[in-house]
Amino acid sequence: MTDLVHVLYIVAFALFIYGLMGLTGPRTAVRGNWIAAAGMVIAIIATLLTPGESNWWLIVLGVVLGAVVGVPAARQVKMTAMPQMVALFNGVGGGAVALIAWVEFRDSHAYANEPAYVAVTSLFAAIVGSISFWGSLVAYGKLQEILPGKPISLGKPLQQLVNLGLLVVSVVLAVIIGFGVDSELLIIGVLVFAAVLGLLVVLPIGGADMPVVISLLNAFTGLSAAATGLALDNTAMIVAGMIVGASGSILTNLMAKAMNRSIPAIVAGGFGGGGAAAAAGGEGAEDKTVRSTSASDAAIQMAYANQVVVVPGYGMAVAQAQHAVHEMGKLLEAKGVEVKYAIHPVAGRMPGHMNVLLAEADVPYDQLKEMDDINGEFSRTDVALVIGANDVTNPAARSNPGSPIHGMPILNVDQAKSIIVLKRSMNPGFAGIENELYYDAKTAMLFGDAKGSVQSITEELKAL
Amino acid sequence: MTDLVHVLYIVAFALFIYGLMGLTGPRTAVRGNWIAAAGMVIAIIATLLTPGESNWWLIVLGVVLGAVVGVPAARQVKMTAMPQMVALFNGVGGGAVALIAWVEFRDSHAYANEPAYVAVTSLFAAIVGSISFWGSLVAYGKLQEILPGKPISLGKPLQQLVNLGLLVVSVVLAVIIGFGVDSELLIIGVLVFAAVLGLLVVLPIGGADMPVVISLLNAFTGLSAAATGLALDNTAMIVAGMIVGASGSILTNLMAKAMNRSIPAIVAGGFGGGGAAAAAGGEGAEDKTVRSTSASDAAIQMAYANQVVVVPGYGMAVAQAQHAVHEMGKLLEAKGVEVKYAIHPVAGRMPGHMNVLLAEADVPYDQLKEMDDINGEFSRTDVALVIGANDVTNPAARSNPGSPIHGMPILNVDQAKSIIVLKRSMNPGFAGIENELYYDAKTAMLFGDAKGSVQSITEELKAL
Amino acid sequence: MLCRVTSDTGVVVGVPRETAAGERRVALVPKVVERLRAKGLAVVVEEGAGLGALIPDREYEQVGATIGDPWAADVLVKVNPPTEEEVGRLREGATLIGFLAPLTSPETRDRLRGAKVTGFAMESVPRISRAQSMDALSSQANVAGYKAVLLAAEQSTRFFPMLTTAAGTVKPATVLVLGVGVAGLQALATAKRLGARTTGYDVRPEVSEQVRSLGAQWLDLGIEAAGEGGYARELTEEERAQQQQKLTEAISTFDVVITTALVPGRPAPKLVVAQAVEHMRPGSVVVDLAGETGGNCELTEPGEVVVKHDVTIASPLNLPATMPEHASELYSRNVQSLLELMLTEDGKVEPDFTDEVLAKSCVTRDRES
Amino acid sequence: MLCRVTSDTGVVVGVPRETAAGERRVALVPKVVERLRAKGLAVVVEEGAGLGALIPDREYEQVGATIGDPWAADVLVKVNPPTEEEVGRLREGATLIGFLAPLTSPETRDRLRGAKVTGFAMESVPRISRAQSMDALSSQANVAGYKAVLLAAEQSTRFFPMLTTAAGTVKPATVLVLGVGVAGLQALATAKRLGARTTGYDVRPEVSEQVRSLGAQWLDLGIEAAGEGGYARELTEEERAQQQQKLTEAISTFDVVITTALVPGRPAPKLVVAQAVEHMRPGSVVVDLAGETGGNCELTEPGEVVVKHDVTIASPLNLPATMPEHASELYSRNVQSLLELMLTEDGKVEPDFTDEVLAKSCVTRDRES
Amino acid sequence: MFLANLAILVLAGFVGFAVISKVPNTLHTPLMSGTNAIHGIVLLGGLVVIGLTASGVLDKILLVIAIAFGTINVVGGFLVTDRMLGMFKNKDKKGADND
Amino acid sequence: MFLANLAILVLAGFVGFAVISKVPNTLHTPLMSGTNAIHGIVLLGGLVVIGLTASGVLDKILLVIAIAFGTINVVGGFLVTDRMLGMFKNKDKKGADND
Ligand SMILES: NC(=O)c1ccc[n+]([C@@H]2O[C@H](COP(=O)([O-])OP(=O)(O)OC[C@H]3O[C@@H](n4cnc5c(N)ncnc54)[C@H](OP(=O)(O)O)[C@@H]3O)[C@@H](O)[C@H]2O)c1
Ligand SMILES: NC(=O)c1ccc[n+]([C@@H]2O[C@H](COP(=O)([O-])OP(=O)(O)OC[C@H]3O[C@@H](n4cnc5c(N)ncnc54)[C@H](OP(=O)(O)O)[C@@H]3O)[C@@H](O)[C@H]2O)c1
Ligand SMILES: NC(=O)c1ccc[n+]([C@@H]2O[C@H](COP(=O)([O-])OP(=O)(O)OC[C@H]3O[C@@H](n4cnc5c(N)ncnc54)[C@H](O)[C@@H]3O)[C@@H](O)[C@H]2O)c1
Ligand SMILES: NC(=O)c1ccc[n+]([C@@H]2O[C@H](COP(=O)([O-])OP(=O)(O)OC[C@H]3O[C@@H](n4cnc5c(N)ncnc54)[C@H](O)[C@@H]3O)[C@@H](O)[C@H]2O)c1
Repeated sequence: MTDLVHVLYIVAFALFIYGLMGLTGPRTAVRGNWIAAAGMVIAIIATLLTPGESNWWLIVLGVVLGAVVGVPAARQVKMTAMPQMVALFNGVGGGAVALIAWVEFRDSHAYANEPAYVAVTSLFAAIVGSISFWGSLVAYGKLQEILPGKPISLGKPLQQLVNLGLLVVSVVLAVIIGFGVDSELLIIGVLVFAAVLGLLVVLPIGGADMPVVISLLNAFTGLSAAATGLALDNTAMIVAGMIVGASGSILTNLMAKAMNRSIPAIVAGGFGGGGAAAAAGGEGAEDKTVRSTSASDAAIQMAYANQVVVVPGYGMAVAQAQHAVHEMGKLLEAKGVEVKYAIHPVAGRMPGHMNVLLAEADVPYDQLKEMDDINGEFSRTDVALVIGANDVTNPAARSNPGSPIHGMPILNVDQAKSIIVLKRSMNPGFAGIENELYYDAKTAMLFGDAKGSVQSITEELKAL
Repeated sequence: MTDLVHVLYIVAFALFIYGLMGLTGPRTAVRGNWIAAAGMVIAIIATLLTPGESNWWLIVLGVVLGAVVGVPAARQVKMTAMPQMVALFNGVGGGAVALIAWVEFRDSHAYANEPAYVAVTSLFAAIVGSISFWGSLVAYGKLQEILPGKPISLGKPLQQLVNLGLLVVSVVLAVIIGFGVDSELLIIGVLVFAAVLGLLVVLPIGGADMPVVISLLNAFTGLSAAATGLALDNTAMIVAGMIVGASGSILTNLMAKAMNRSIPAIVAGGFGGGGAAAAAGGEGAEDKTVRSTSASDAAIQMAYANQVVVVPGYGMAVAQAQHAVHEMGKLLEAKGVEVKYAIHPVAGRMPGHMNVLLAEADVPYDQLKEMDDINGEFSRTDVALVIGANDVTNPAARSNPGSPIHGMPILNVDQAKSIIVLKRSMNPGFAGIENELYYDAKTAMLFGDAKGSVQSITEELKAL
Repeated sequence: MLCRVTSDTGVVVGVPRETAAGERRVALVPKVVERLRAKGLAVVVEEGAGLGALIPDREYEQVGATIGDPWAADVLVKVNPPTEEEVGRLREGATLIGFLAPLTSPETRDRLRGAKVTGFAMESVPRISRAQSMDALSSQANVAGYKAVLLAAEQSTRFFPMLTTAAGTVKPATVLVLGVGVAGLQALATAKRLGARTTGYDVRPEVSEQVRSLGAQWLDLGIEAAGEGGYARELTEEERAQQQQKLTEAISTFDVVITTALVPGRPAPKLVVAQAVEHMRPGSVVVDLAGETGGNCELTEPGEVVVKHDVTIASPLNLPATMPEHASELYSRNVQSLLELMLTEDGKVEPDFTDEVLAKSCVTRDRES
Repeated sequence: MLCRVTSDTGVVVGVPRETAAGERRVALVPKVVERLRAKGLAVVVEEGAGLGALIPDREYEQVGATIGDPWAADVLVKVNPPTEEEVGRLREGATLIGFLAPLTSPETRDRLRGAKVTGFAMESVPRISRAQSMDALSSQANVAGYKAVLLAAEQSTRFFPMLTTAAGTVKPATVLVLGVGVAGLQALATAKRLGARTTGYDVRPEVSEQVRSLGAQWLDLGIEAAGEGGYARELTEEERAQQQQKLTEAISTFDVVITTALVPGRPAPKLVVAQAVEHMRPGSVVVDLAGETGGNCELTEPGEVVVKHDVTIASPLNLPATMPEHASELYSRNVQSLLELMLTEDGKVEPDFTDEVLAKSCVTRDRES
Repeated sequence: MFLANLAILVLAGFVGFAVISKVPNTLHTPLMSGTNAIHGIVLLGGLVVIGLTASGVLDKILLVIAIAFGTINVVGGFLVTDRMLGMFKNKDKKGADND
Repeated sequence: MFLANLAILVLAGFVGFAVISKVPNTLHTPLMSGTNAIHGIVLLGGLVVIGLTASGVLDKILLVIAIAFGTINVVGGFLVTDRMLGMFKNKDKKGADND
């Protein structure tokens, strides 16, 4: 490597870092992405300037092939299919690493004349690259619905045993190579066992957890790239790979936290299945499962909604959450969301109970909607946020002639596109009856004292 | 350097970085400092392990000398004298760099057999180290009141010309060395001219700007250490020096911004003079400078206070900040801070104006204190937070018989240990008169709409 | 203009002018008349029926009512129980909807039965979620609770809100509400709005959470007496003595006491004894909403405002009548809901007595033996 | 018990019973008497002086006052201007502190001058920050603004707050305050507390920010008329016509109008013309606090509650007197501050007339030519 | 060499860590996509190996595939990220007047 | 070597930059003091030069001074920083039960 190449590499990774810094804020993200891309161009040019570079036609062939596949794929993919695209791109990156490691093994005759670290890093790259490649492919397949979205698993303990076994075998094979045994079968074995491991780890994971998994595989691919860089003594690869590895790990953690999942639980498999199925399936209140959600999730849903209708009830009064609710409402409005408050005539425990509280919190009069005015709007409401209301939202009043509240006019909360219910438990309200609404597939429960829950949502909104 | 030394260096700088990350948050700062110190110990041990290390007695002599001077100085210095101590410690660091550069020049016979970069970095270190050393000594002298605190200057344009001249001369001398002229006079010339430059740059700067200047010199010393590291091919020095250089530059910028100064203006001299006197002197509202602060700073001050007294006025009403204020108050209480609200009889524009608003925001009755009850408490109040109140806090009512409000009872806000004032500008209140309180050395202004400011403080409090 | 009106299409609803002393409400307001007209009913309004509520006759005419003699109508809607004379003017087989005081004045029922009139008593509508829109006790108690606080503030020699002024600081008034049903809750809410520090007390334990949900304190005396249908039961002699004693201690610290405690069909419990009033600070106020059944305060003189032991004791008898427009509006909506429940698809009045609401609220049936 | 009292130590302060019709305030409350006693002053209180405010004589005695004839005292403190008979009872050389109506009833001043009495008029205390603790106009206007809203709510046939109930939704009342000085601000604040939607209007432009600071809307008619000392000036003929016309349009949309507009020493501006009242919805309310100087509404009958065009127009004349305890308390603190300003170190009354506050508030001096 | 590279590796790790300390949830997916594009840097490995050491046919085939993979990763990654970030292009205005 | 060091230098710069992105004012002075202590690393320079290359007496005197200076910088720096941070030590408990 010449000094020029070296300096260009430094420039390149400086651009990566600078671009990545930009990507962490919504305002600078677009520019940041292109700055990083510029870094990549410089890194590639620098590499091509390396003295002794040859095989130009093959390089052109590879690049053209890649561009022909990658560019249209990236351009035409639908917005909703983005996640699987990212999985795919990540996968091929891992695949490249695995292939390079394989070639290196062959060229160096099992690292015959190389220092130990080359063997170690290269074999690490082979294993991790292979896991990433195949794992990402499965993730892609699941999201693209080529593979079934539901978890496919051998059952938890067995599955984990098998996975561990696969990992051990491939590492052992790698160690054998490290001790100088030069057999192509060995490296192929390493790659294959890692591949099977990648498949089996991702298969049992449900669709809802996929983003976290993709991020994890992304971090892995980064680490394998860094390892390849160490093996090839290539600064740009070391830095870029490591940055991705480190930032990717943190990102994975953040994503998992935001979704209320733990990474070990996800990787152990099967956990996210329920949520995934419910979210995907769309009906299924028959077996009466309740979906619970997190404050951050509620915050995101509302922040990107066009219209949110807040349905306060006695629980808001008990929690004295009115000020918190209004603060949240204002924040949503500042984000361009239309916020309305649906006041049911008998919400609370006295006539006008909600009015007293919301007036105290200074909620503008125009946002308070009577039942008759708001009921028509629920069908075009993205999120109905039910805060400590129960009976006044119970669809049984409309649909179940046997119900003691049958005939009472209710707020048609169940017609909203999605429903978030804030209450402390599954206990009934004043009328002492169950509320079907909570078992609706569109409904997510956020359990806890209404004030606390609203405050958490508010904080999450601020962080968005 | 052996591999072991190298690895230890990596461990050392990793600890520096980790420690520094800790230093950016109040909770982790103490630990962060000791982690960085641990890194330093490892770096020193590693260096001593370098094969061929000799002159042990001299090393011991130097270290003992340093420890004998440094430890008691650091232990016994008064809290108020901390800034000058930091200046002194920074200075000797710079001095060490300059001396090492000098010795290197001598040992290598003007870099006779060294690559070009060694000469460049070493001479850079010499110049910057010398500037830092002498500049820091002046800063120390001023803060310690050995030198007069007031700016000492030749007059702006002349001063700047002389400074530029000194810089040019020392760089030219260095370039001559670089071209291979081996004369001890040259390096001494470089050091001396840089020294005079250091003296002359810092002399015209007033005491109030000193922290910014010290931080700037600190960043310089860091860069010179990094340069020395490059010259000596010492990774630990490169990383540590560069981190200090980079973080120091940003820190300098942040500090300057927090004090409403621009760095070029400070370095150009004479600007900060007035404020210096005010801040140092303690009285001297005569020249009237105002210190402005940030929401995060206000948040930390309050979070670590024992008692905070909120003093609302008409501005809180105009901003309709009452709900935000109460939210902030509750947060402080949750952090164990005692929060009281001091209601002046004529705050606002109608009798009971503050009561109406605070009642609307549901501030508990017990926390509302009448003037007579709270006035005795200000002297044991850590932070008085004045939110859009002006006349009712004006000490002129007590002290200035000529004032139109003389004789009106006021809230003795000026007796609090520190005062934070939230208002939009320096405009007067109802009575149309200036408020001395704002020029008090204990007072920091947080400019902006009261509601916005309180909300920012609240967010910062949540982040603590 | 006074002539009998019949509707070709069906039922005629009559709205008389209320004759009770101090009554300013009217059983139907123009808005509701309009809705009934839309359902095909004819409405006859007595001349000047709305005057007490400052609703001129022309407003009724504008929405299609006839000004005339309401007493010949098929359905007569009233606010107060009819006098003997009024019962006499009712058509045989007619239906009467209104407050009929079935528990406290059985003679009205007897008279109606005699006149072969089907009577629906608004106070007998059951307190179930579904029937809340017909619950006139609630809607009127709500008005009473609100007005009771205004009355207390009006009578008080002191401010309700806290005020820190150049001339000194005024402490917030402390308000105690005894008996926290619908009226009591609204009283707590309104007093809090005015800036007072509020406390509530009741014998039904579930009320404590409701009291707190309005930002008020709960006064816990340790006596529980929940009865049927959400109402309280009467206390035993021993409980009563204990309650009075503990309340006497508590009351002396309050500036304002508002009492709303009722037990259906029983005399109002005496919660504030003479001694308690004596211990109150001079200038304090007691507003007793239970005057109609004897009052919750021993010194109450129903319908009067008296000053005893330098304490003002007010016992207004018909507070909803002092806010006639909205009280009438809410009441007429209640009446409308109940009336609509009796209507068949083709606009006839044929109450389905298997419906709990109608069964319970009906006090006399024309076809009764 | 009626005997002359002198103090060995010095000045005697007298507190008579107010004789004006409907007046329930008293010039000094026991708390303030206590403080004056602590300063070495003797206080003589007329029998029953505090009764209107429900303050019994014994409370005065408990803090060291004597019950007796106050008219012989060195300093007499009153609420209302003295009648001719009362002036006659004053000692020559005595000092009188109270509302003396210097601008509207010059005859009082002439009589005091004749009696060689030094008179300090509470209404003439300048509106400067330092003198706010003596500013009885503010303290009493504050009471008036609060009470005006209670009165409006009491008179209204409607609810102030919004209420969504099973019997229908009640919209919040809309309240317009015309003339937003001290009373107007308090009225806005109180109406908002009660849940009404509030709007303020004034001719002084700086008031708009103050109105908004109470969460109220500002009605902008584009007429500015700031006068001296923080007061408004009288409008020109043309401005007045324009104002009346624009206000007439605006007023018809409000349920309640509270007027407090005053120009010192001038008849109250007519803001609400008869036509404006006519356009209001039946059942609306006008409370006119400017009755004493003729009223802001053309149809006002000072001191009366009348219904015209189905709109209730109330013009209470002395609202502070309806909340006597706190109104007296605040007033006596004002008096106390002013009195203390006149006291020398050794407890003599020797006003320093170079002090702006004393100079401006003094209307007659006994040593005057 | 290796030790210098190790130093670089550690520092790069810290950079990654320090940069992504607290990112808004909404940016998680684009950020993941953006970092994904950056590790397309593996393309360099393909280029280096094919240019300097590759010999056999199988090697060459494998490396052409690797280069193609790397290219897909790079160009696809950046393009997809840019498209995802499209939502911030117009939304920024909406949010802008509120900070 | 120099180029690897240059890479390290650039990365270290980014680390410094990324770590100190937003620090509360109150921590400015302790942070300044803490970074000050870290550049006491110059002590290493003195140790290396005195141990490996120093020859003349003047050299040795200069280096002993340099080492003394470096030592002062290091020990004084960390100790002073710790004292400054004293204000955060005891208060920490107070805040702890709220997160
Ligand atoms: N408005 C009136 O005049 C009046 C008068 C009397 C009766 N009612 C009756 O009251 C009912 C009113 O309906 P509604 O929907 O407002 O209330 P609701 O049906 O009584 O339900 C209130 C819900 O709030 C939840 N909750 C209580 N405290 C909470 C807290 N601190 N944080 C979060 N959630 C809390 C409870 O669930 P968890 O326990 O699981 O948290 C409960 O299910 C109707 O049935 C009506 O008929 C009304
Ligand atoms: N209480 C009464 O009865 C009454 C009646 C009449 C007059 N007064 C007089 O009013 C004064 C009251 O004193 P005070 O201390 O309450 O008020 P003040 O002296 O009038 O000062 C209010 C301050 O608030 C600031 N401010 C205004 N809007 C703001 C906003 N949106 N955000 C942040 N700050 C804002 C203003 O400064 P910026 O413009 O720089 O932001 C102003 O200096 C006294 O002089 C009193 O005599 C009182
Ligand atoms: N489900 C519904 O739809 C609905 C509608 C309206 C009211 N309600 C319920 O009906 C109940 C009765 O309300 P109401 O206002 O008509 O009651 P009410 O007027 O009969 O009595 C008023 C209050 O006085 C209390 N009380 C009686 N004796 C007492 C004593 N000795 N000491 C203290 N307090 C005493 C009662 O408990 C009650 O709370 C309430 O619980 C209310 O929630 C239910
Ligand atoms: N500095 C102080 O300490 C202090 C104390 C109290 C009051 N003040 C000020 O004194 C001023 C007067 O207060 P006040 O309550 O005694 O006033 P006021 O009673 O004399 O008048 C009431 C209001 O009516 C308004 N008004 C007069 N003519 C009008 C018209 N034609 N149309 C509409 N509005 C009209 C006035 O502007 C005033 O706001 C206020 O600005 C107040 O802030 C100052």
